[in-house]
Amino acid sequence: MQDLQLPPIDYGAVAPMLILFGVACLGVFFEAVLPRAARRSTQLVLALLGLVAAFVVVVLESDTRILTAGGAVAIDGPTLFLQGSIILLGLMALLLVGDRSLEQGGAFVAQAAITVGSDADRRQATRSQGATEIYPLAIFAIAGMLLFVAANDLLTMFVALEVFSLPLYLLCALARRRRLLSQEAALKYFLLGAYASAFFLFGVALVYGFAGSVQFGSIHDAVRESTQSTVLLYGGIALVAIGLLFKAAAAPFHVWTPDVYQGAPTPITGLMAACTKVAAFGALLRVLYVAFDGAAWDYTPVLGVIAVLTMLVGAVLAVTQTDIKRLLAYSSIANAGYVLVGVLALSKDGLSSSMFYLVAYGFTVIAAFAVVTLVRDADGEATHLSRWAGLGRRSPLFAGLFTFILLAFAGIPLTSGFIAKFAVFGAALESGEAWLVIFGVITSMLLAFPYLRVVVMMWLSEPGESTPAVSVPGGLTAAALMIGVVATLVLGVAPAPLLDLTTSAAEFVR
Amino acid sequence: MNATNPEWYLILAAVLFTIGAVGVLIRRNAIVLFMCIELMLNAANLALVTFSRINGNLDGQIMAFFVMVVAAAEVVVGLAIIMSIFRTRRSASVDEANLLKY
Amino acid sequence: MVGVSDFPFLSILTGAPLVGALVVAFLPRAKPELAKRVALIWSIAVAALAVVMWIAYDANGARFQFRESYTWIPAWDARFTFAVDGIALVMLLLIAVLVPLVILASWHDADNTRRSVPVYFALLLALESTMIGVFAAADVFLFYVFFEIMLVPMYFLIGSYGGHQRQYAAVKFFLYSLVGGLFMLAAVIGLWALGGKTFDWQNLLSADFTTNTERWLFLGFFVAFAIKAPFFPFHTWLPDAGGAAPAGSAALLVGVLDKVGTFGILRYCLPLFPEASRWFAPYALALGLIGIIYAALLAVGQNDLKRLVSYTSIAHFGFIGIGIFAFTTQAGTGAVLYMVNHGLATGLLFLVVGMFVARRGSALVSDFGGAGKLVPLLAGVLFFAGLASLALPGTAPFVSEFLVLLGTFTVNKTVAVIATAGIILAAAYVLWMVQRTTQGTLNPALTAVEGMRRDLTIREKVVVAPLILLILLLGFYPKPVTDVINPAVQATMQDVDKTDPAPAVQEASR
Amino acid sequence: MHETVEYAAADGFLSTVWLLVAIPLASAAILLLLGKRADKWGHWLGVGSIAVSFVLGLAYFFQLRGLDNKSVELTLFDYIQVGSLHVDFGLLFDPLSAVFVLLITGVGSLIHLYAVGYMDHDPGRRKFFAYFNLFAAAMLLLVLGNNFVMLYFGWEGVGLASYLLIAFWYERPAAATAGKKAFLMNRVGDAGFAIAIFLMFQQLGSVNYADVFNGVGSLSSGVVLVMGLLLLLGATGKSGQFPLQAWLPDAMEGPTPVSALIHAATMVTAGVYLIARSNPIFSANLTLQTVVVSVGALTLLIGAIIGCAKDDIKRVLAWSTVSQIGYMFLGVGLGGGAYALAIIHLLAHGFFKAGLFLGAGSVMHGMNDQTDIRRFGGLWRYMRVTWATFGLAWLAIIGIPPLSGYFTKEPIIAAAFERDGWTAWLFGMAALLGAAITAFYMTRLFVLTFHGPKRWTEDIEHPHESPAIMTAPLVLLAVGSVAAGWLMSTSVVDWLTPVLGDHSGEEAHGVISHGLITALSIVVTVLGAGLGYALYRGGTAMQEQPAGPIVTAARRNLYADAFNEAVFEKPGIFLTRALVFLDNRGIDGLVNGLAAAVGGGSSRLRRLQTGFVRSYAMSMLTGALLVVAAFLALQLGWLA
Repeated sequence: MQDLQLPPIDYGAVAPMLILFGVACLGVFFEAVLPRAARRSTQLVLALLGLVAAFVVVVLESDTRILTAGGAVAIDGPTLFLQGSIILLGLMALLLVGDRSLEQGGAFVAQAAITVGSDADRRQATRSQGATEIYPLAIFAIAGMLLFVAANDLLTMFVALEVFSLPLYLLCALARRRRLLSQEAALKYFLLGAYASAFFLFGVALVYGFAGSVQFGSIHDAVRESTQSTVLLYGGIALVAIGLLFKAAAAPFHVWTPDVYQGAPTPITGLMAACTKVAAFGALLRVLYVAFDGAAWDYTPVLGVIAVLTMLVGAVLAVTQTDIKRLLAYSSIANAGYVLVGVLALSKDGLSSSMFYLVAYGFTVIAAFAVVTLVRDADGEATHLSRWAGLGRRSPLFAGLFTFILLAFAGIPLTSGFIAKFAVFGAALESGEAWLVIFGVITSMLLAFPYLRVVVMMWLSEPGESTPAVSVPGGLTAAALMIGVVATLVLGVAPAPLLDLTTSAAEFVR
Repeated sequence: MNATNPEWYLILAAVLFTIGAVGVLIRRNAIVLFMCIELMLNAANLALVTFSRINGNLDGQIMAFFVMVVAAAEVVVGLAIIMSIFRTRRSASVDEANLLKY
Repeated sequence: MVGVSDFPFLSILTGAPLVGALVVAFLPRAKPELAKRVALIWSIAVAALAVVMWIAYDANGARFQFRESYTWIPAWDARFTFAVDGIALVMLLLIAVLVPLVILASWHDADNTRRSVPVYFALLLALESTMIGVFAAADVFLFYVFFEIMLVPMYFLIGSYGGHQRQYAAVKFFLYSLVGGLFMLAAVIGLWALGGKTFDWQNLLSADFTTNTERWLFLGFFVAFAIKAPFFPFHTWLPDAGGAAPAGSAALLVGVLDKVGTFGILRYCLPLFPEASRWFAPYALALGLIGIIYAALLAVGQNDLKRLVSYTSIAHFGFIGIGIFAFTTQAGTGAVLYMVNHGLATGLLFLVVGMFVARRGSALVSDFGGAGKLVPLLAGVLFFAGLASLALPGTAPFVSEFLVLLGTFTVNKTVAVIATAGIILAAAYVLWMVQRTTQGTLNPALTAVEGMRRDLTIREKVVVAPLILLILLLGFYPKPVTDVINPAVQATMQDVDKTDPAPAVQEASR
Repeated sequence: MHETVEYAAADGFLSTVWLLVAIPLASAAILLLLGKRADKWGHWLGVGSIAVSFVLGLAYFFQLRGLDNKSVELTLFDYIQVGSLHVDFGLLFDPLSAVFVLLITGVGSLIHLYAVGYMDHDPGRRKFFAYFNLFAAAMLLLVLGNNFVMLYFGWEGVGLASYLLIAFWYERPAAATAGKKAFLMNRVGDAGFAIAIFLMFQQLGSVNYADVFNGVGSLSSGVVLVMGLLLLLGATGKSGQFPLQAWLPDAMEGPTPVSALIHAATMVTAGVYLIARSNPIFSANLTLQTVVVSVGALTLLIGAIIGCAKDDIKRVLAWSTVSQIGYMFLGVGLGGGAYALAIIHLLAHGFFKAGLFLGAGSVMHGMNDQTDIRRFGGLWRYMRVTWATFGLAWLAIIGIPPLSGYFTKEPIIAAAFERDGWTAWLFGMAALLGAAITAFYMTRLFVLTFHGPKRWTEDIEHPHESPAIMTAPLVLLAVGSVAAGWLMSTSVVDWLTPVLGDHSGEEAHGVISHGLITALSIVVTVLGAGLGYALYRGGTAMQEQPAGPIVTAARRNLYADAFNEAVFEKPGIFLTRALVFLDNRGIDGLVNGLAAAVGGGSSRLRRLQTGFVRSYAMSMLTGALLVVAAFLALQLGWLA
């Protein structure tokens, strides 16, 4: 036994995570000590400041390319890019989370422990201020995601997975209205998430058995040289991939998505749709590109089938949805399929285009959920599509913005959605995966139909008696919405800077 | 093939994992479901430790500790969620949580 | 002429209507007249600029003129490149001439809807911008962007301001076009990935593909264009869209927008995929032939004036298709000239039908009968437009139809002879329509309709007069247009490596 | 075989020959554009423009006579110039076009003048004259063009004018339908004509008369045959010849001056012009000539037979026109010297048939627009000028010497007997038989209208002579009917030599001698006329009587309309309906069905999303097993 030597840590490189974990802990502390009235503003400001600070550090560290913390964390181009994206998208989601102008007390329940349907519950629904634990929880989740995309061994990845999943499970349960749905969503998310984690962990064990290490670099070497039974390796790859695909909402591990997206408080849905997706694919990219790239020949067809299935399931099921949140959930499943197409290009272009897609989609989807929070009636959000009939007449501005967002989802040019699709399909085609592109195109056609249906609902149908009014958003939601829409437009019209950025960032360190 | 052959531990781990995985499918009670998942995690732990022995390094054993901590955290969150539902529904059956579908 | 040809005509032509659209859109809804006037003046200014450009164009000069190129997405080598050849030039002129007339003709179209009047005219201008862009683009990516984005204003024009079944028609239009667009997207990506990672038309011209790849790429483009044009059997959206769209928009839809399909074939399919073009030519000719006969027969059987005109257009597009795929100078020039003339003639026909419909409140042929007694001038213009549609000598379409058939005959007698039968059917549907609407015993119900007692107004005269004049002028003296088209067509024929056959007698004596 | 065709470029006065077309066209445009403002004086502008054209035509004619090569060509501007195709907007003024110009503007002027009176009470008179002028312009362009595209241009132009004028009273369904029918049947012929032009370009690289005619020699006989047949199809359409004859009688729905000018004197003879103009093509192939002769012979008999069975004054004349043009086709089909004979018959026919139609119009004018000859009788007393002029024209058409018909028809009959072998007998006898029948039905018409007992009722009809503006043209046309034949029989034939070839030296060698033919034709004519007089001098039944199959068939236009309806119209309508159904249910149905299938699949699939967390876990586990299995399968080569 040698003397234990503490591995050197580049604190600058891991500072964004440290800042956010610190902020989260501080938030918990404040939760304990501050008077109720002061909590919300303090927590919100603290969280926003933390995110901004983390982002600044990411920008400052943008040239860092190292393995640190004993090889457990990789700070490289993709990490920094994805961390930056997660922070920005998290910031937008947090703006939605923090908004209290739409609903008295915000979108979250005051005390989760209150029994649903009791008198106390009715009181909290109409009067009480929402819980403020959500801010530290959200920051924990975001920080976990940052670690997730930076993790350079499977154990760190597992821990990070749990660190960002557990707060999300809780956040899902905290809706102010329709709490039964919210709790059910949380239960499903939790049980299935834990189930998937178990698969992931068993996969980790198998890979460890094969490679003798869980560090990606060592796994990479082992895939080439090891004489161990490859059954371990491929079983391991499969199970690890399943764990990650679950978070990314790829079929057939997508089953939780519609229920959870629908039941969760809409700001949290936005957070999940944008940030979780970035994090999950970030980790998947690193695992596939860094650790298992030697086995690419074997896993590409399997994951290709999954990608096709994901696109098909998302597109086909979206066609008949009647709830806007559920529709967006299926759309997000299909979009996971498109990202997977980019991932499977297994090239530098594949990496950069996938990253571009994730960011572009993240901005758009948060904006979409921001609009969803605005369309409300006396019972809260009016998510049934029939209620959106004639919205264009009632509120042309928001209907127009939402139409633009839908066009972006449909991949119409001059939106980021088009550029993103173009990028991933281009990368896939270049790598000879023409069949994925063909399915991508076909499912895009199918997907256009549900989007168009919403547009028809909003613009071409006459407003009915029950068409809800659109609330004028408070500053926070408006800011999130505008950031999302502007980003969607800018990335569609002038994508060059971001494309350059993703291209220059598209290099893993091993 | 003596009893100390580590492969037996691996087989045991696989069997435990399978029991857990199938248990999730066939049991209704949320708590039991959750226990099944814990079982799967522990099966993974067993596998880690066994591989640690096979590979001759300690990484696997260290990982097992990490997993235990994580599992404990999961229990906290999980039980909280299950509890809040139980308070409303007066039932821990997961089949009754069936509002969100299609 | 350095000064003039350096003037950025094309970007200004593309941008100006868009600016106009924004201006008009934000005019107060309460002042519809102001919006109409601004839109009209704006479009006239655009037309004036287009005429200046036409004068500055050197018919015997370079194939592409007024080239402008600006950086856009360097990572993909996609640029804002504009340039026109003779084909695009005449189409731009057609647009510039038609739009002011359509605006004038649509003066009251939006008045009786419950929708915003300024938005209607803003949409028309936006449509103009995208249509100009699609013809002016010399970068495949840019072309695709305009090709897709063009759908959006047209979708709302049909969907929001259309007549009977407008929702169905609008959705159908959008989905059909989008499906075609996505096929093309796949092909565009393929072209880019396999053609040297550039979108510049000029550079792609020299790209080499394997036979199979080339055919697939051709097919991707062709399907999109065949849907847009539309060719049989992709045509069923047009009667619905044409039937539901307001008359002015229908005139633009059929007169210009659909020409993007045939233009695209000439500009992209033929030069970029010459081998595949030759290989597919027999099939394309067959589609054209079927279209001519089939659509003409269907036109005879229609009871809705706007649907009838739509079907006649499908038949005419059959002629254009044949002209393109005959690969002779005469047929090709005829096809392009047909695109222009058909825009004028069918544009006029749609506008006149629109005037009938506006008066009667119905587009059903059976709701008319003997209308010539009440509105002789209007009936006369309808008849004239019908004559132009059946390609009577002296009207512009004769020259183009003659050229197409003659040029086709020199290489494929069977096709030309069968297509010639189409001119008999054309007479049948035109005269049958004229007879049922304006001739015969006066339908007593008509006299009761207030609007039917008013013959052409001054405004309407101003709308139809320029079109009639142009149709006659180009019928007697098409040289100004053919001289511009001819070099471009000849260059295209060189691209596909085809030369006109020499007269059979000379051939034999050699 | 054929000397090279060359046309000299026009200069001096003749370079203004385009005015012939431009003046009526301008007049038409003015009349249409000014609208009601021109109602008061519009008709005089119409008459004036055609009269000026006539005067100009005369001047050009005399100018042309002074030239050596008797032809001038004039290029106005490039019409279509694409690749090797070069079509000028060019005119050719040569002996053939000159006589047509004079016929069109001369007879045209008279009919225009007549129409001023005839259309006096019609509110649409200005429009009528605009269309009339338009027709004149198009017809002049037709005969003046120097290439086939110009000919086609005018060809379609006269078709349009014909349509407009047939359907002039468009509020009458019958008129509107007749106009449409005329246009459509013409289009069938036009399509053939158009293809012939394509063939010329494909074979010879040009559509100019000179190039085409000079190149005919180098064409294979098959190509010549096809080209000729296609041109013939065009000619039959325009000239109402078999098989496209059915539209012409229906065209009588138009005002009578229209019937006189367009559907008797000029437009319907365009087919004859086309064949005469293309004589180098037609002369180059014997089979082709035989087909033309057959069409002519068949049609002249069809027209004559049906003419016997009709009771409508204008319809009888219309079928007579069909029949007479049959003679002309016979003539141009015979070729050689008969080309010129056909042309002079055409010119003479222009006079007497126009006279007959205008006379008929005058009768109708006086009889409250009655057209049924069974309701006339004894009119000679009431309208003597009409009676006299009509009578002269009647004698002219049946070929009584020395009136014009005798000089023009009889030589064609004689020429038919000059063919080789049995065809001489066949066509000769057909022509002779036609002459006999013509005499019969024309006599029937004349006798029933002007003689015999009066069969009209005074309270409805008040027969009276027409005003001078109508009778003056009648008189002039009658003079033409009487004198034209004798005047033209040699002079015009010589005049046309540069175009149609010099055949004066050719020995006539008929199967029977020329003298005998002359005698025979006079005999059968007199016999036919006598029979007609004998049968109808006492009048006729007022109602249609039951008759044998031949008469019934003749009344039904030999079932040509029924044939068209059964073979083209009915199946066409059925096909159209079937296609509409197919398009809506088939093609569109397929698309919508696809959409519905996706929707159906979607609603079925979403049932799988049951909401039970355990079934979700089940699908995850299944998915996991499949993924693991797939990986291992790939690894172990199970799938390879």
